[in-house]
Amino acid sequence: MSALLVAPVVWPLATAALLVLLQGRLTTQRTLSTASAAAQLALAAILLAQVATQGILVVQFGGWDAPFGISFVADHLAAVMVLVNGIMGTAVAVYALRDIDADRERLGYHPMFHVLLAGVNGAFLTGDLFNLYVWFELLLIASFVLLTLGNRREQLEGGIKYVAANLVASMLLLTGIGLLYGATGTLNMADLALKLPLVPVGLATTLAMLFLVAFGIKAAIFPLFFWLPASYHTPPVAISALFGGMLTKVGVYALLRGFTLLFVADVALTHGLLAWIAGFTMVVGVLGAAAQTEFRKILSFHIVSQIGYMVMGLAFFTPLGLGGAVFYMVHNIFAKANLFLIAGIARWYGGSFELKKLGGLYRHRPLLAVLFVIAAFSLAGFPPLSGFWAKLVVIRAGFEVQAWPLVAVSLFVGLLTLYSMTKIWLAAFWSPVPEGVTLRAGPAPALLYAPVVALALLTLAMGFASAPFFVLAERIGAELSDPTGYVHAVLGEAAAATFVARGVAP
Amino acid sequence: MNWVEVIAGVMLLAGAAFVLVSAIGVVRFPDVYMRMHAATKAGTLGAGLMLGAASVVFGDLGITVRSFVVFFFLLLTAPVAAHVLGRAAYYANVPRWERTRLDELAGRYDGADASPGEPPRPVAHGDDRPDA
Amino acid sequence: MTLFEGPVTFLSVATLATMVAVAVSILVASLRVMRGPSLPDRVVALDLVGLLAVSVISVVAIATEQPVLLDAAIALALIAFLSTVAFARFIEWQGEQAE
Amino acid sequence: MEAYLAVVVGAVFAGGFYLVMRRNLLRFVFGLILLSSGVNLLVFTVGRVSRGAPPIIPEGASAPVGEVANALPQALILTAIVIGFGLTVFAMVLLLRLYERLGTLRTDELQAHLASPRPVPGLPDEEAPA
Amino acid sequence: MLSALLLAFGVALAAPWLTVRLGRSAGWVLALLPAGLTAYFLSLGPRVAAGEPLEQRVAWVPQLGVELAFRVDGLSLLFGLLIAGIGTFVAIYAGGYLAGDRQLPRFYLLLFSFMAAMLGVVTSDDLILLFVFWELTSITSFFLIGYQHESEESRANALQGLFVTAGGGLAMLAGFVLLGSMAGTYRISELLAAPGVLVEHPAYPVALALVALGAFTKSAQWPFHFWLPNAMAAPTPVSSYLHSATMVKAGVYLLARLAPGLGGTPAWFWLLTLVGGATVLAATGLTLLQRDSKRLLAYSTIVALGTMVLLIGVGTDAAIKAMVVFLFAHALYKAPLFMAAGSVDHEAGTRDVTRLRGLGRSMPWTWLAAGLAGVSAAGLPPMLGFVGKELAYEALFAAPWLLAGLIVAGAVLLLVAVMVAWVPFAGRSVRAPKAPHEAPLSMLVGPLALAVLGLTFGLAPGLVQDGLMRPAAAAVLGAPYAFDLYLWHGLTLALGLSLLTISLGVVLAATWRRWQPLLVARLAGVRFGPVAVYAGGWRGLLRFAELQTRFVQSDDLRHHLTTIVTFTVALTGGVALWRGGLDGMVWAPAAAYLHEFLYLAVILLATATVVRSHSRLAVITSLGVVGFGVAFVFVLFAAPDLAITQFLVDTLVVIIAALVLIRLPSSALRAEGGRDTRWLSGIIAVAGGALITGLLLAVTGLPFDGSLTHFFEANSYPVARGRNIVNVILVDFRAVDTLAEVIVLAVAAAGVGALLRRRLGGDDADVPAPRVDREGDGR
Amino acid sequence: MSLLGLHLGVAVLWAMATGSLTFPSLLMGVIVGGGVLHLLGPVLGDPRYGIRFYRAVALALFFLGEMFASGIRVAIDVLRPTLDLTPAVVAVPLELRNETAIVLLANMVSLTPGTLSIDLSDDNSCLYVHTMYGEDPEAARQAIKRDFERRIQEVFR
Amino acid sequence: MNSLILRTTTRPIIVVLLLISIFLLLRGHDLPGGGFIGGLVAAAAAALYAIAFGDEAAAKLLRVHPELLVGWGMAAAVAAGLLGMVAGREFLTGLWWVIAVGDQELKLSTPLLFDVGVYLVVVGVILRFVLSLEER
Ligand code: NA
Ligand code: NA
Repeated sequence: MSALLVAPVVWPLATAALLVLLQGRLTTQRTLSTASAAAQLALAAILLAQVATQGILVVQFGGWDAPFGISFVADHLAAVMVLVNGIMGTAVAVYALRDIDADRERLGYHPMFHVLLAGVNGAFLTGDLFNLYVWFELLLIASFVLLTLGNRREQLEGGIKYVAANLVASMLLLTGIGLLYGATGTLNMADLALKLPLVPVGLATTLAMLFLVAFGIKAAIFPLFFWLPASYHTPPVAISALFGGMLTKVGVYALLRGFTLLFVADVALTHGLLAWIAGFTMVVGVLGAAAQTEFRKILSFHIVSQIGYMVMGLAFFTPLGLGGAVFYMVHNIFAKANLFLIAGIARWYGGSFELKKLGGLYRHRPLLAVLFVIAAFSLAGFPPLSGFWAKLVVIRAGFEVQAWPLVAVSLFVGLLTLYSMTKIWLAAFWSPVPEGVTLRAGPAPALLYAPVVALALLTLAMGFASAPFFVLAERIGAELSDPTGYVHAVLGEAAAATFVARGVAP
Repeated sequence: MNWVEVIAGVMLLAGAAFVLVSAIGVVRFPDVYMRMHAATKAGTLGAGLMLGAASVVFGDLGITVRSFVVFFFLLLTAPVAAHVLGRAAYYANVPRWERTRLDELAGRYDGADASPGEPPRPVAHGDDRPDA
Repeated sequence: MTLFEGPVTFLSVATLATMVAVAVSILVASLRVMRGPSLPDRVVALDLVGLLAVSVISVVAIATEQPVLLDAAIALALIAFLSTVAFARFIEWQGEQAE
Repeated sequence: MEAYLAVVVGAVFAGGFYLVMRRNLLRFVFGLILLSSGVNLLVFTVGRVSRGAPPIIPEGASAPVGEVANALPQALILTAIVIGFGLTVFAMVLLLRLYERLGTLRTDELQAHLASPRPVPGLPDEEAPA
Repeated sequence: MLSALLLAFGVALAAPWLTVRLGRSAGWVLALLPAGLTAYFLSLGPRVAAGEPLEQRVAWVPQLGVELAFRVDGLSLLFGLLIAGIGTFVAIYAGGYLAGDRQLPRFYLLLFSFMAAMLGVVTSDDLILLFVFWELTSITSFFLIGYQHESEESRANALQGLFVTAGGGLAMLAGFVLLGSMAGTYRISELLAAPGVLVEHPAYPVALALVALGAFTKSAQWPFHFWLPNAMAAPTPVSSYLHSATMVKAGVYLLARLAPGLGGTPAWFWLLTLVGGATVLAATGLTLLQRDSKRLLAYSTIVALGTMVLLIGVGTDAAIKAMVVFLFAHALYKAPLFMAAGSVDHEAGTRDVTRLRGLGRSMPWTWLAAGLAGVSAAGLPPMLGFVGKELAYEALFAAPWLLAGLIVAGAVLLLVAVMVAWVPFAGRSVRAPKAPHEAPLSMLVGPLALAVLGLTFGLAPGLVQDGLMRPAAAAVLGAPYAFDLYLWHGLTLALGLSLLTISLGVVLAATWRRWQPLLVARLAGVRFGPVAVYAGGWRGLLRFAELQTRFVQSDDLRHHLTTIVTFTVALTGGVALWRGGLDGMVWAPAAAYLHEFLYLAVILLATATVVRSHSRLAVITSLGVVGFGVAFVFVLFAAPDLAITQFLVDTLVVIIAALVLIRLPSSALRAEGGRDTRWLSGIIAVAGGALITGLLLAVTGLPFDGSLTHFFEANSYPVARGRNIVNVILVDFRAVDTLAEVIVLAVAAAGVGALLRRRLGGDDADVPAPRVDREGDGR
Repeated sequence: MSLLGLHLGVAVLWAMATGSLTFPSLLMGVIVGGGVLHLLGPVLGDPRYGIRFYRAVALALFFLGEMFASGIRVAIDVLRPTLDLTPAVVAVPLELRNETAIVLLANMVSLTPGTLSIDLSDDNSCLYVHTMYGEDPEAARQAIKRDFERRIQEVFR
Repeated sequence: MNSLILRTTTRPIIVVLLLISIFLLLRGHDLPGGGFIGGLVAAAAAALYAIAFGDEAAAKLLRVHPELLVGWGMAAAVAAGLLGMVAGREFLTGLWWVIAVGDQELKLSTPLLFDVGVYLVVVGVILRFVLSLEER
């Protein structure tokens, strides 16, 4: 059981080490990389199954019990996110077999990719705040390298923006962690949940703002998001997809964790603020997308916009809102990553990401058109695709807490989302092939299509058979809104009892 | 009064004096070569005296050996550092004090064959200017 | 610091005086680092700061009765040397380009 | 001592913040290095400083004798120093490459140079068709 | 019901394949699906008429209280029959109309998907389920309007239709969720069972407005009507099916469906009658401007839809009876009229009625169908249309203004019938862009059959009275309502009004050629109206989007970093001030030694140099001094490991910085330029620094909990066997940190190596290219 | 030079034999070991080892003294109100041929009063020295040759 | 750098430094030092060598690619964690083996292996930094 909890991090790290030692043998690297990603997916699935049957799982590294050592905690949220990362990892690994050129592979694409997966999983699983910082840094540096791998001009230009913003975020995060440690004397998140109530509310809330900014930069919320649309369209598609789907959601995850487990002393302020941020994030992001004419830039701005929905669910701070935020997040990861991958196939045929230079794909590539429609209309929230349910839950949560304006904004943003999805559809699929452009003959490689089809099927499954997903979302919502179980699992029964006695649990 | 303490104290104070001298020299002397004189000699001596004081205070073989190793290390490196830096400064035409009388090194670095190092790919830029 | 907290002895006074002297030296040398004007000037001063760091460590080791600190001195002596050599090389490259 | 350190940390942060907001990317990196130092000192300070012995258990004892410095922040800072080192070096080399490829380090020129790059003279254009 | 829908969707998915396999006979064979569904609905007739609606529930998303709940009552049955029945003929018609079209397979997929979705809309007993189907009809409509997708206009029209209906749909979704939370259920039958709950709820007006918005947009009510005429870009089978007979009636269906729960209030009455009335008037007026047969029909459809909404708003027994009959009649005549217009277009090459003459000779059967339907549309006996119109007049006796409007509208509808069913066919001389000939059988069956049905039910309304009309009206009214239908009411006021309408219409038709061009010319310059608002709104929004994006997504990284820092400082500082975060700040400096201050001074001075100097080497050496200063602090305060590491790392950073700098111009740091913002940045930075100081003071002012450290001190040697507690923390207590940390380093090194590697591929380096030389990859 | 290792071994043995591995006893061991090795020099294959050892010790002591003097000299110069100095860069022709010896010379020169080795000619025949007291360059040259080059040569002979 | 004085001095210095680095590595568990500091010292020694003798000479001295050092270091660190699991405990649980060598005790442990991994990674990383920047 403990091996299962450790595997999501150690497995890819060991893979990365092995891949480094295999440098230069590209064929072996490709095989190993893909197989390892798939195995990791399997392990993640088993982990989730275990969590679903046995409840929250905890590993105390080195055998040092919390709060002294570092704990890995797999509650439903963490396990689901690890599974999603496994799915994305596998999908991208397969896509990359065709998308990543040998030059980039020689520069270390494969080990870097697995380090990134490990970093993401570490961030999901860790129960220690400083350790979270370390995993954040790991996934960051890996993402820096993946983003700039290849040294193309726009990669470097986008890369510096990405790097700059994220490094500042890291500094702020570490500042926050340091101050929090100084105030409570602990780093374990469950223990922090116990000890933060002893810190004066004003101070705790002030410190929470540092985390809001630090996590917020990584999550690309308003007004801290600029780096995302400035960089996510620059690397190869496989990397874009992984970033666009997975990476920003780590920031959202951190916000979810931080503002349910730790910073709940002054909910009116913190979560009220989050609600404002959510609204602005949605609107500014979607308007940004409306102004773009490049496939991947549109998608990038949409990432921002949709982060707003997730933050909105968090801001409502009810079981339904939190579960909805997570459902939204998972849906969005699949749909968004898939759209990036589809952009890559569209470019394979049309040779460009510029909408003006694309066209004719509906007539000539109906399968691609269907796949795009599934992902795009899901993103736009059309029923019964996954995005509809995601939006529905968040809206319902909004009604529960009577946050009418925010609900109204989110609905309006939905329409604008539709606008830019149809913009792509009209330009790349419906409009005739532009003059001077010839679509590449013959079908795109199956290795490019396979992950796209798989993700589309997932989107459909989340839409048509959403009940099992909602079972998880419901449990996640419950776990997040009442962290007693989390504290109990990490620190034991006695600690959880004090937790409840202090009246922390809502 | 404990004689060990007295010896150590004296060594410390002497070291402190040299150290101060080296720092003042580095500030006061007019050119980089003369500053190196101050830093290399007084600095090494000062550090050595303090290391000596430490070995006297602790009176432990292991510590003494370590102090000696460090001191030996300083003796080995300080002049080499001064050499490479002085050479580099000369090579880079760092201005000498106007009262420098004689220069028997003049002209040595004009020949192309006496290149002191393999320069990297050239980027056109001048010397680093002092602050305006 | 343990030594200062104990009785006032010649050694404790000498140690404190030395501490101050070294700190002053470091401050003074740092000024040269910041003022230059040429890079070799800065490097000479930086090298001296490294050397002074060895002194600080010796004195603090005496003052706190913690000989373990002396090990830091070895690393320090090395690293000061390395940085000076690296800068010297840097200056030679730069001099080359200036011509 | 924490009070004085707090002031110094604030000053270093201020310097870092200021540089981070400059137009020159080199200054940005320098600001980052300053912030890094500031954060390390901050973590050191919040663990409460002590002029006592280092957190080392003497021979013959099984626990520190007397008051020793707080070991945990030290370990955290060590980790942070190492991470900061790696990130800083990466950022600096990224700047170097950026300059080589785009010919500028000014934040307001990057985009323009992307459209019409002005690579450094003497360097081959790496994106020209081979 | 569920299996019927699944079957329908299944056939839809299989349709492309079937179409290809079946070739020319595809339309005929595929029509078996809607035909079968029609039969299925017919079979439900008796039990529904007997007041036993068909109900079915299958769990779907229990967590949200959403079920696959279906309920077929009179209203559903009426709609179901229309959808499946007309669908049958449309399927056949399309087979002929689009024969040989490459996209026909996709067309059937979309058409049947639409049909299934539409059936879902009218049979759902769950608001959310209804919404699911509702949106599916919008999407399929979008794809069908954009059928000729290579034409820009077609694409734009498709988009317009989608936005208007989807926008309304979003409002409707909000309304549904609100209704659900008001009543505690999404089950429509349960919602309607307790009407008082809804109308007395404080949120009732909001819910009503939201739901109505959805219905109005879908049913093309003013001011959202404009998308429907533009939807005529779709192939004619689509126009006749979606945009006249079925989909556009979804809004009417929804209002009728919810009338028992939401209706009967003044708000309901005024909202629906005003919007319905405005729609009738606006569409009536706009009809006068049209010459294109499909657009004429489209506007007349809007008139009809407005009438239905208006009648639902009035909500009396008579009004509902009229609505139900009129709805049925309208479907039966409008679909054949569209098909006939399409056939004419198909065979004669234009839809401009002024360019057509005398087609009757070559297209007699088409004319017959059009003629019969036209009579019904004109509200003339003996057609069902006549019955419907008379009932509407009767229902509005109490509201003379509405009645007057309806009479004018009736006249215009007659005009339309003349223009579409008479003008192109009548006359001896043939005028048409291409030589006309009769449409194939597949394109005749539908119009003829439907027109004949209109005639049959007009002559014998009793045929549908008990089985269809009464249950439908009962469903809308929420109570059984027994009424009888007659073609001939006797000499009533309604008949008189009909005569008035007919005379007016005849006059209009007779003089059309004279006034119509004048009217068009006169109004040509008018640019004001809902379309202008819609288009202007979009333009404005997109312009705003561009402006705001240029503002928030500046190209200049510095702006963003300034935003981040400012936001951080403002947010954290603001909260600190507002919530008293710094109240616990204590300035209680303990005694300190002189040399300690000197080291702090070193740090401060070096920091100042780093900030102020323009010499890059001064800056990096000063950075080295800052690092050394920090290391001295570590030395002074008993952190030997840290001091060593800091000295080593700091030096390495300085060396590496020098190695990097040597490749940059010496002017690198001086290249600031641009507008000077130093003061602003300075103020923000100082505020940020002060904030950090304040937070540090506040935090260190709290009592410190050293339990973690004490644990480490106690266990470091006895358990972890290490005397250096810091190292034990690094390699044992918190080894996970260290593990990740060294990998950070490793990745950074790999990244540096990758960055410094030159010449990687050309411009298409990341275009996946088929790899030929896989063997060459190995070492 | 393998005798150096033997020498150190002897010193450690001595220290252990005398019962305490402390610095004074180790120092004693070095001195005693030097004497013993001097006596056994002919047997061990380097008849001059002892003498060279003593000369090395003498050189070291001389060097330490010079270094101390150098420190004081610098202190005087630094603290003098006016800088009354005449720096010069002089070339010192070398007779030493052993590279280690040359480097030793250069380093020692750098640590002793007023002189600093700046560079070495490519053929190792000439050391360039920066001196603070360059009124008489020839005297400075001779001082270096006399004080250090000769003594080093004796150790390495 | 083409300097006899530097080269002659560098040789003994790097010998001493490598010894010190291993010393720091091994005693890190008990006294200041450890894998990171030891690795830094070793890397500094190599960097010094590279500056004095050129990066080709340094690469020759090193014999292995920095990347391989990094890879083996990562593998060692991960393996140190996994050994704990092999023994049926949690990941990264310290295991100790005391081997008697004569009357000396040789203490081998997974924390030591972990620290050795750190050491190798640090050496490899810094060499990669320095060599990459040097060789251009
Ligand atoms: Na296009
Ligand atoms: Na360590």
